Amino acid sequence: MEFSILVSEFASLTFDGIVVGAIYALVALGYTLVYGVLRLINFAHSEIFMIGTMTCYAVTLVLGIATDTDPLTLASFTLVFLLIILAASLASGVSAVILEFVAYRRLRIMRASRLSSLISAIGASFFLTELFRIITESRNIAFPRLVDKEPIFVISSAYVTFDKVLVLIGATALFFLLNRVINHSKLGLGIRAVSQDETTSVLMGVNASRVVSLTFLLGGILAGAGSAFYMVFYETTKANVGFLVGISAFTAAVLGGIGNVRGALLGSFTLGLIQQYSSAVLGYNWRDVVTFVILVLVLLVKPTGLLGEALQRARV
Amino acid sequence: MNERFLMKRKLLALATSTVMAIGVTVAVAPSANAACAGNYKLYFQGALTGPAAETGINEYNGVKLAIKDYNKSASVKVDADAIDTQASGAQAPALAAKVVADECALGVIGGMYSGETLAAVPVYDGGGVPVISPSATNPALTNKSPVFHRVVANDLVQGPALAKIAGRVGKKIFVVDDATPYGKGLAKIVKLNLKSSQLAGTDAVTEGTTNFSSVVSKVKSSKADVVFYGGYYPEASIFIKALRDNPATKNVKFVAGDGVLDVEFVKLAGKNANGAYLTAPGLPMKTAAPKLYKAYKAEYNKEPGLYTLEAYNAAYFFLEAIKKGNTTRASINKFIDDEVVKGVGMTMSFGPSGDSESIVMNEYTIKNGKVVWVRKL
Amino acid sequence: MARKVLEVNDLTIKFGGVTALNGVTIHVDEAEIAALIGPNGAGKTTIFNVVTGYYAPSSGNFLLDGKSLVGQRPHAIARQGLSRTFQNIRLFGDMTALENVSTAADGLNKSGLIGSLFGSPRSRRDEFNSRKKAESLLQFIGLEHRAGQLARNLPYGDQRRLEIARALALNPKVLLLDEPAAGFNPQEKSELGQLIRKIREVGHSILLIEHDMSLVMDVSDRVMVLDFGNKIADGKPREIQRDQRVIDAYLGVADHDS
Amino acid sequence: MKKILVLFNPRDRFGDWWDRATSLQRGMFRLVLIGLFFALPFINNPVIDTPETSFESVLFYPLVMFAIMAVGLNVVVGKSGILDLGYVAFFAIGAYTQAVFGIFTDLNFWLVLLLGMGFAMLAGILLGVPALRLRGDYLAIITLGFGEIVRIIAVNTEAIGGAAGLTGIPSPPPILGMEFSVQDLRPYYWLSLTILLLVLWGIVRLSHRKPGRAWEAIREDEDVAAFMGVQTFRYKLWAFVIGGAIGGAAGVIYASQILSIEPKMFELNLSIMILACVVFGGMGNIWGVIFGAVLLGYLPEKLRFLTDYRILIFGILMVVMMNLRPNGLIPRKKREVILEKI
Repeated sequence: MEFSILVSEFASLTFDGIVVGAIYALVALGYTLVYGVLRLINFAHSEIFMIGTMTCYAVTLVLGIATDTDPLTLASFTLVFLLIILAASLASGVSAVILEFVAYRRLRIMRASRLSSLISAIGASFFLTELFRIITESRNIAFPRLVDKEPIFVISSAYVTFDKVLVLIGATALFFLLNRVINHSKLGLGIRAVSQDETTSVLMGVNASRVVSLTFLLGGILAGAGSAFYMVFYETTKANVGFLVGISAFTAAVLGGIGNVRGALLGSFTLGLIQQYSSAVLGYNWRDVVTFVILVLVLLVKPTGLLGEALQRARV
Repeated sequence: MNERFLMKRKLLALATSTVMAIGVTVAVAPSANAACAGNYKLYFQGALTGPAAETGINEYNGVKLAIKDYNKSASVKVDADAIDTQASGAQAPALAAKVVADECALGVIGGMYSGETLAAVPVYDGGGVPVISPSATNPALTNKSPVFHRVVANDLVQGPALAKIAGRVGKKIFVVDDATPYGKGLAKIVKLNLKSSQLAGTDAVTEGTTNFSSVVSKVKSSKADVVFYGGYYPEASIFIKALRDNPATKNVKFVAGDGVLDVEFVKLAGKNANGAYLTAPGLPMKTAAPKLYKAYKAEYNKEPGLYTLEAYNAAYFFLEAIKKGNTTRASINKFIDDEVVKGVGMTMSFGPSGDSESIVMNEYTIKNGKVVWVRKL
Repeated sequence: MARKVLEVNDLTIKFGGVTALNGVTIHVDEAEIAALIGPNGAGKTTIFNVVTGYYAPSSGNFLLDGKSLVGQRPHAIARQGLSRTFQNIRLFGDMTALENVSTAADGLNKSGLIGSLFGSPRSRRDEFNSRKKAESLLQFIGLEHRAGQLARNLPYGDQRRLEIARALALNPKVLLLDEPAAGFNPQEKSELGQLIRKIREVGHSILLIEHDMSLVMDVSDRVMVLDFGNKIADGKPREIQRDQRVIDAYLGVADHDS
Repeated sequence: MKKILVLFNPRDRFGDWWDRATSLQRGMFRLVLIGLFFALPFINNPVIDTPETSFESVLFYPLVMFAIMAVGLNVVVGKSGILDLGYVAFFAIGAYTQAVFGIFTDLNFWLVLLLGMGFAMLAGILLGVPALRLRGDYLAIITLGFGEIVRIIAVNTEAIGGAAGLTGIPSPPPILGMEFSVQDLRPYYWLSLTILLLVLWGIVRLSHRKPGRAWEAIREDEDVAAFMGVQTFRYKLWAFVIGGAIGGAAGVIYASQILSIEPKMFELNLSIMILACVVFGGMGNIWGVIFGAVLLGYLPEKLRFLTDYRILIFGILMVVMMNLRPNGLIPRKKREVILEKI
């Protein structure tokens, strides 16, 4: 227990916490969107994220950027990064749609128990993890250093580096984009309608299957983008990378109130900070204990998360 | 504890003699091995799949090579077989039980990591199966069972060596481990061998950690000039990068044990790996046994890994025993306890604790992307 | 003056800004069939949800046999003799008719889980009683031939009747019926009327929410009218039919209700 | 219509036979079945034998162990409809009880067994009292966290071996002259099978009585259950506690066989595996659940010859099976009793 570090390193812990939170958020949104529409935990979403990271790496291979090359110039970096994030989003988005089609669609139409879907998703998750473990020969993959990480400027103990700034700006941009899509587009309308009440919205002429597919696409794209930022920030991945990120992101989604987009954001940043502070004070190995204890406390006070709407119990 | 083991030893000896007696008087081999005569088996225990597969495959290659060489000239042929634990203690016991049940199994080369070995040894002990591990270094294995032996020095030797190096290169040392049996165990010994004035602080991460920023912050605020990492290369490579990226910890020295000493570490950490101070009880095959090194590359056309030589020699020890006509688990146990075997590039003999009596410890470093052997410690 | 079994005094409940009930005071007399009518959204079902402990009232209180129920959990209230049926049928679909009823009957016996596990004499007795009670109730509402069937496979009418049987298993002092005639044809409605009277005869008071005027006027001794969370009338069916405010507030709307 | 169903559905036909069977016939049937299972270790022919691992050990773990845990988890997930993603915690608590008391005290194994169950039940209450106030997936993530917390605490508590875990865990004392040793794993199998039967006896009793009805009612519609006088919270808590006790028992026996445990053995994926057994076999149907457990325990061992590809194939199988039989292999399906019998 060393609280002194909270003071001496406050700025850097906070800054990193926010950066990590931003990455969580992009993944958490996928959980929350799907949950909003289908009321089920998309257990394989973490694998969608993993596929994104692998795609990022694949792109650098194609571009012939060796792991040990020197950082690129800003111009060429911008180009490369755009390529990477597009590819990753595409790959993740598409695989999310395929996942829905293979693992969920039939069960949804049969109105099977949500747990059946959960297990089906777990199976899919096993499959994807193993597939990539075999492809990568269960190696850790080193991602090339694309951009120089010398601090641009320093705020007390926090070193502000380009990659972190990139994550923050990029994530923020995506949040606004998502906000527009959800609140000002036909798709968004559909999503909100189905989340409210599938049967009715179907009667009102919403094509539920289409909405669901698009929701998965949206979630996948966000996770893919998240994976691109993740790779630039951490510069490593492996077949089971999704698990740790996924658990944190899902926890964040629940913390904020699963099914609620703003909640996912709030939850993610809160979680990012909690993790940084707790691992600094108590040690990294107690991080998850602290996280879950806080989660329990929050849920006991607000049973549906920070921004969750009051428990909508079935009208009696 | 010890008495129990001595008792067991006596019993084993007794069993051996009776079995031999029967073998002599009645002109048939002991029934247990009747079916096996000619196709005895040596098992390798380790990860052939899963995250640790690379090391495991190299070790198994070493074993297979030793057996291949032996079979060329031997009258009693021996087969190599393996149980793939994926280096997990959870899987090891059930697989070990299979070896115990296999009447033709004379011995086990393994386990590869400490955790899986700790889990499996009690099972082998129950079946009296002799075990020689090429790479399990956790001190908890010492005196664990009369059937367990290892050709590598345990962490009680490696730990102090690492502490000495850390003290040599810096004043304030920050100790981090990965909460695995190996990493935590090694870190513990290193801490014990540091003066309290030297220990700047500690932290523990978990396998699969990618976010080291909080750890780096702690290193920074502890003003440490050396970091010791007890763990394996995947996390180590991320950790060292994180250290180098932070101006405040750019020049902190990085010291780690044999879990990090791996070509993969260099691949993953890139330039950042350069100048790391690493140790391993293992010998680089290239320097210790050049001829074998050539043979190995010819056989598998790939570089041998760390402990490949030890695996080869562990197998070699068994094969010597069999060559001398020991074809029961009991007699081989006895052979291992009593004999000294001059292997390839190393001489092997085991004390009652099961630890090797000819201990070697080596210091390595990374020079522009290559693992370089520095000195014997 | 008959004794009041259920009293609801000055009950107010707000959801967010909306005032669902506004100082409503109603009661049910012993051995009475009281009806609660009013246009949709008048707050009829809300009253049920409050007195059964599902919603906490913003203010006001309610008593059963003079004992206040405010702040008690639904299962406790049910066990004291206030049980209900539901507007949209909510049976335990995957349980048999018999089990549906005996589950409620269990509420009245005290034997615990350990007893059931080791088959203590008491638990055996309770099991037996629950089952007997359930069987006799199915007999009572004429579903004995359905006892072994899954609730969700029963025809619509039987499901509604089964809900009543399930509620009766708690020996309610007051039985709350929420639109029991919904979706019934005239034939079934008159049968339901019979049943309701029969229930009263065996000693349960009844509070009935119903849109079907003919049924209400036919069975009930007293009718209370609710409109926008306020009680606007309370009296004999005949009087209610003549009450001008009721006609304005309610009957005007009634045609597209029934 | 129903007649035709009865004619062509083997399950119903068995059911009919069962309903008509005299108690003697039933008893015989049970006896034969149980005898068959006890005889399994002797019938290890190549067809059911498993490559790489010894059949007896597989019979004990994963098969019977999974079955016991699945039956326990089924009380929570299948009967009461509470999603629990942290069931491994109870298993771990049981295992550590056996390890700690076995190594550091000479307490009688059977007492330790009870102790392990006791601690697991306590944990059930500790987790249940706060968690059960939540619903659905909020509850799920809490249970998941609980599972992780128990593991992390084990890793970081040197007193119970830390990351290296504990070794030298004693075996149970001989029963009827049967020695528990690593050479011969059959006694463990028989012991665990006996425990499984006891658990089944208890659970089946409960399911046919008041608690069973209460749990089902809660699963069907928690609100209505409360309106009908069911003490929902109490029975949900009971489900947790009973599930915990069963998981704890499994843990104690498991530890007594593998002789050494480490926290790594109690990770989330085991919880998931057991949950998969429950759903895969047929939520709420105890026989389906056992079948699911046996299958999911057996497949990976049988698939070992696929070495690197086994989990891959396993994953595909899970997806396919769930899509073909969304309600599990042997779904919960009450046979509608014909009225004569009422």
